[in-house]
Amino acid sequence: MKVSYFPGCTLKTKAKQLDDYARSCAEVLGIKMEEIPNWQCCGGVFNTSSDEIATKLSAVRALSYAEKQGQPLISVCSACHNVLKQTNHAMQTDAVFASRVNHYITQPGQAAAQAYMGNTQVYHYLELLRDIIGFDRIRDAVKKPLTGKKIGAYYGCLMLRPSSTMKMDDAENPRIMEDFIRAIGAEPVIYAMRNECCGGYVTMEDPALSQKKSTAILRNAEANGADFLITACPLCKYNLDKNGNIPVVYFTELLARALGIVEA
Amino acid sequence: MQTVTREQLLSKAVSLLSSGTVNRVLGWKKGDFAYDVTPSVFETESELQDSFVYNIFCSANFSKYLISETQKEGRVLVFLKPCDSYSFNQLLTEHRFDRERVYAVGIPCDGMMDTASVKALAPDGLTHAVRDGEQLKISTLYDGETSFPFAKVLPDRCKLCKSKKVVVYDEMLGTNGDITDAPRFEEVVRLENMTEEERYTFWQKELSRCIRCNACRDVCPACTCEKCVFDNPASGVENKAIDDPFEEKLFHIIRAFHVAGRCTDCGECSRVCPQSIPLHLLNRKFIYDIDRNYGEYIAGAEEGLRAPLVDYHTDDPETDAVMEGGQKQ
Amino acid sequence: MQRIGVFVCWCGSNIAATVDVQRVADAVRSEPGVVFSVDYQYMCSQAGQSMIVDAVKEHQLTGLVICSCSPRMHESTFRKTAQLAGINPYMVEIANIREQCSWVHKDIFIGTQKAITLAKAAIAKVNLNTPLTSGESKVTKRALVIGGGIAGIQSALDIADAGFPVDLVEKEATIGGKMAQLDKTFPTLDCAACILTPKMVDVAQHENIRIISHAQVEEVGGFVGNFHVKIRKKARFVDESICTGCGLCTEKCPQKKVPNAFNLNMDHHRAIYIPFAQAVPKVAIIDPDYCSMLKNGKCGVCAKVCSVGAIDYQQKDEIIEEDYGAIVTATGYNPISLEKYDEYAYSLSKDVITSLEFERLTNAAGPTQGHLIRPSDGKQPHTIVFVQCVGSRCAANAEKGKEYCSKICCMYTAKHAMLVRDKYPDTEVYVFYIDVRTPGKSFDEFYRRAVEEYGVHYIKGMVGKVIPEGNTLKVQASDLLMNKQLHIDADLVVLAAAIEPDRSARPLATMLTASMDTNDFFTEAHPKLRPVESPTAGIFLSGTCQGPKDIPETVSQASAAAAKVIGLLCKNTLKGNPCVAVSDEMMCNGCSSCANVCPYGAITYESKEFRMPDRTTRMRRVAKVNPAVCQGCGCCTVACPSGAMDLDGFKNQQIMAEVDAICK
Amino acid sequence: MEKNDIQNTVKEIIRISGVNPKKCIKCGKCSGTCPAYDEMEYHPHQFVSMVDMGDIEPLLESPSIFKCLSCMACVDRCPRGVEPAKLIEAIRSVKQRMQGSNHMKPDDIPALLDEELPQQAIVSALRKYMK
Amino acid sequence: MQINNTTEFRPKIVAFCCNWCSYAGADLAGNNRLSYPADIKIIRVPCSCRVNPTFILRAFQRGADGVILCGCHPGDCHYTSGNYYTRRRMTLLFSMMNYLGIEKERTRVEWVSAAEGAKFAAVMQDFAQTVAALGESKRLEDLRCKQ
Repeated sequence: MKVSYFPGCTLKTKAKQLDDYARSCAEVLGIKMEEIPNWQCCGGVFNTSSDEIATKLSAVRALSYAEKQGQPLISVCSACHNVLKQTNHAMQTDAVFASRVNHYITQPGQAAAQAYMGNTQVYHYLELLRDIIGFDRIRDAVKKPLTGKKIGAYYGCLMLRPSSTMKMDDAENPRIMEDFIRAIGAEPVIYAMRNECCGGYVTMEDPALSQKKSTAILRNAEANGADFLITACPLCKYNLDKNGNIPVVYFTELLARALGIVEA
Repeated sequence: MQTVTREQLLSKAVSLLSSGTVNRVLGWKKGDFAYDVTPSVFETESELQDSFVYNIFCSANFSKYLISETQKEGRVLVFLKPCDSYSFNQLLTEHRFDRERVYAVGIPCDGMMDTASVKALAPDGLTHAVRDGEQLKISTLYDGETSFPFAKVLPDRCKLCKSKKVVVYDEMLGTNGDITDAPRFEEVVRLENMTEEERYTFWQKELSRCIRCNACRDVCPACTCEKCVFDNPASGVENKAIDDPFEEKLFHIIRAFHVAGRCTDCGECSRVCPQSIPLHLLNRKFIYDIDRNYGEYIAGAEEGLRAPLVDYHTDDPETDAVMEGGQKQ
Repeated sequence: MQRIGVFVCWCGSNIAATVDVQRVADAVRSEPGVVFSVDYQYMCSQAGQSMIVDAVKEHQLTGLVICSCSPRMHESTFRKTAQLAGINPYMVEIANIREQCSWVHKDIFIGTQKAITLAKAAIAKVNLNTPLTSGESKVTKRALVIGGGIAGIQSALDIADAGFPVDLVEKEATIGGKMAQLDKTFPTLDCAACILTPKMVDVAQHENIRIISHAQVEEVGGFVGNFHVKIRKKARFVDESICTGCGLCTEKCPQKKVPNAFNLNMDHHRAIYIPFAQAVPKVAIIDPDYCSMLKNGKCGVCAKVCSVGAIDYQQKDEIIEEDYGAIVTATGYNPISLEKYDEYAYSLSKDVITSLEFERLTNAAGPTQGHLIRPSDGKQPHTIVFVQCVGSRCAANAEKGKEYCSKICCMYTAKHAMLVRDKYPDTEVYVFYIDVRTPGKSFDEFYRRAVEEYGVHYIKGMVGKVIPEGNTLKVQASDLLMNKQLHIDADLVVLAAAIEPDRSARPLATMLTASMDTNDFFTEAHPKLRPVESPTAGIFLSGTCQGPKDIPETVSQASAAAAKVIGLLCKNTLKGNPCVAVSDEMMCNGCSSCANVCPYGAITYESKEFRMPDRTTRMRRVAKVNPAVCQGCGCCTVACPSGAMDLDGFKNQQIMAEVDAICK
Repeated sequence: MEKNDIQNTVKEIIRISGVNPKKCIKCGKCSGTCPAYDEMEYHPHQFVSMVDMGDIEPLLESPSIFKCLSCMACVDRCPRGVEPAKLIEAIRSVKQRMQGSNHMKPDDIPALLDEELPQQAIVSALRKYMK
Repeated sequence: MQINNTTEFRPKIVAFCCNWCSYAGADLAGNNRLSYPADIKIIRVPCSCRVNPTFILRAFQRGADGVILCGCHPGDCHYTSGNYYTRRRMTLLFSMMNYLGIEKERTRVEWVSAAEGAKFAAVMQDFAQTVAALGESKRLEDLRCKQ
């Protein structure tokens, strides 16, 4: 199966591992990730104001491209996924927004049939694993199970919320990452702070705030017995790494280890 | 395709009559012209020998006649073509006659001509029209004999026959056929795909020709009411002639609605229409909607089936899920 | 030709403000059949009704059109008036010019025009009305009460005391319901068991009451006065008539790990058990999912120790069929599932509990013998946080929660908080609330005592997140009055979960053809004037199946429902609805379409000889309607292809006359 | 601001956020759940109440609008579906669309960088803090 | 006294309401003073299944511009199953009328419970607006009735 892939800015730079492992694991699992040519940065955050058009165009271009390929659109970074999914949702549900966007992106003289109406399926890489590949198949494909490891899943906020749009999982008691952890042979550690915010981009101007938030998360994970944490978001990883001692790794790296693609 | 001959039918009728199995025979009687065939009741062998006929113009569906014929003493023999057998079952389901008073002989059929179709081939001076294998041979006063491929010149209702299977009989003459998968809803879909405006124009053109002769109603094997609503001043829809375009539509909508779920798609309505209005397209629309919304249903396929309009499922689609352009919206 | 009188009501200013009533009365005067027309301030008043009676006499009226409020309001009033005046009550038609005209249209010109049209439609209908007489049916003098909680118990006792036999159907193994699980009751703090269990015993001993426990209603047929009900009494594998309730089997059974539903699964009982000490009937029951004898034929300990031989592993479900004159629904409530509320960590921590669980934890007969301890480690909690409105008062389109106020939480939370502070004064108790709602008798005083005398901290604000960490529950909440975010290290968090109707109510409503609201509460016939009756005749509503209620309210409603039942059962016969289907046998085809669609089986067929116009005779199969069974829906009239079937009171011609009048 | 301007701005905020502050039942769950509560001068529930009352000038001038982490916890947990974060975002949008109101300037950025800071943080901050 | 512009087209709309749910819903709309256009005139029937297709055609014949049929929600019929039959009958009837080119917006079935006063008003608002936008019903008119 082929899917369109939107890597995003950070996966091309600071979070190369997240990207590399995602691709190599997908290949092992029989999925070909085709990077969208000339993708543009999603902007990192989705502005919820309905009249904010320009900042969402890059996402629509990616979505529209995937539609033309007849492929679902996959992203690994939680932030990209959030922006793509929310933009897509707005294209589906807000007719005024959709028509304005389409006026921007359609070339003069282009047929109205070119308009993008939100028909692309948007998946986070984790959803790809769960819904398309299936955790059972991953369990079967695991060569080096991470037996005995106690891993805390750190969801953060972008992957789950707003839950009415993201629809990835129960936003208050998600299990997709826990199921993933089980699939690769380790034991998930469930802790309440796993869906609380790390401080996000506010770390730029107020590192103290993200320090406070990240510390609380790490403390809660540690108190519940996590050896280390996994995440899908480079910014989460940055904030957590900076403010604690528990190792934080990208989930794709663990998957790559379990599949035997890289040595631990 | 094996067909049965007049002689086979005749000898069957004669033997059943003489053995006392039946008291009467419902059959086709020959008329003045080749295509002129009328339903008739034969009570003696000589009547049969004299005027019983079976040829490519024996379209008439006898089932409806059984309602009155079974009221008489004794038993009646009826020949059931596949079409007729569905009507037969449907009437049985509706308790319209006593099955015990009928002896049904199933006969295979692979199409019947009607007057309009044969006149399309030879408008004037037809003297003779017979089937010879896969050919239809026509003679006229002016042109002598011409041949046509039988299957090609059949009327639409036979070209798009839903079933060549006689579904109920006491005895079968010849080999029974099967249910077909003829694309009989294509024309309905074509109409559905038109715009409202186009459909309106189409039907306006068709229905405005209606002369309210009631032939469609009178021939319909499902229209068997003791008193038709159109004859009943208390019904609020009574009318006898077309005074206003509204009445054509009222008549044809109600006519089709009253047989919806009970219509076996035999096509008799269109056959007898002197104005050649494609009335079966109204009935087929209902059949098609029923099939798509509530699952495929052929009225009369078995005795005792519950008709779609006196049945329901809790998860039926909502009313606004009407078909548009052949698709569920 | 009818002689019709038209009476236009002002309803004070309710109608007169937006409908020019005099113009309406004038406009219809020349309508066919109308011989008299008048407007008056209050038609339904004594004076208005006498005006009608006088007019009937003076003008020899044969039909009445009342232009007034909805027929659902006063149709029966005016029918009685007609009867008083000596004309058939079904010669009355109402033009609804209040609810469907004056109240929804603001412009007096438009309102008046519409009122005239509605009046004309009613006149057109009355012109075709014929006198109708109700059939009578006998009343079965026996009542069915569905649900054996406090509501059902009270209704059953009241009906039985009036001398009518009652069957009380309970889905659990014992009656008692939710109240049996409670510890104390607000605002008096008397113990629930002390006031409930004597009533349960009364039920058990009442000569007019039969308890059918561990059972459910499977099928309901018939109609008011004559319901026919099938009840499935599920196998309990113990012969109820023999078991003495000694309890020996429940001590000897080797299977000890059966979650105890009565204690909300906070402890265990054996595979054979008696739900609780005061259960009624006090008879053991075997849980077939856990009993190894029933599962794989090995064990049989209970049968060995039972001295009276009550154990019956072969017992099968039993179907009880019975006729009833009236049915009371008392199916009660349950707290909603909190699985979607994990911001409160309900599924993450054993120490986050619901209020009902809290009741069991503080109940002397509960899993901890009444010692308030943390379920996780058995330690006594020192800081307890109560969260109100969990799942109540949510947005209508919210993915989780209920739109309504659950009504009982404010008071029971005050009770819990007070009891904790009373028994364990060194415990800090916080209650987070949105509003405190205490509109019952002595309720606010009770709540104030919790605050003022017992020192419970009431905080206006909500908990946003509960974080289990180590041995504590970190509670993050807002205090709106202090404008602060609070962080409390709690030992126990108690969630006041919204309540919802029991799941059995929805299928039951379908069987009863009783209507429900969007939340699956039964709807009442009138929200103010007929609050304990369903719109479906013969169905009465008792307790929380109709809406959230506390115990005093439940009991009063249960008694009210019982009073209505008694009123019904006192009658020997009931007048039916005369608006029933009638078949014109001359036109009937006997095709069975009508019988196929009739939900009541009111249509049968007979073969009849008819003389035909051509002087022959013919046997024909024709439909016959049983007017006692027909409920008058009219479905058959449309299924009938020939139009032989028609509906009295709503004849084809009458409806078409209305259509014509409206479209004119 | 003129009274008229205020009214128009309130309308604008309500329109682009899609939030109806009238739906609020003042339960305070948004503020109970907010991770940036302590850093804010006005808290989520106050945003809702103040917009409802037309008291928006203090909000437009408050640094609180830049403290919201957009974590959407208040949006998800509000029992009435009020979506306070969208209201805050709308106020921030309105504010930054005013001339010269960018909260952060490109020149500020180099000083805020460290070796590990992901690009994502920078683009997000640009989106949130600048027009 | 006349306030409205007389030249403005006002549609004639017949609303068949079942006695138990929709008629009560209409009453509730009244109780709550939820206004809807006066073009809507309600005919009370015991159940939506009482409505014969001939009534609907009759309404159009006599000059109605739209016909709406309201019943209890499926599953909530006072007579258990009436509205299920209604649903099938009207699905077919409306589909046929549209097949003959009659604007499908002129006919509608809505399920309105006794508790849904607001829905009743909203539905009627919307239906009246829709029908008004279509203008006078021409395709199913009987000129004799319009003289």
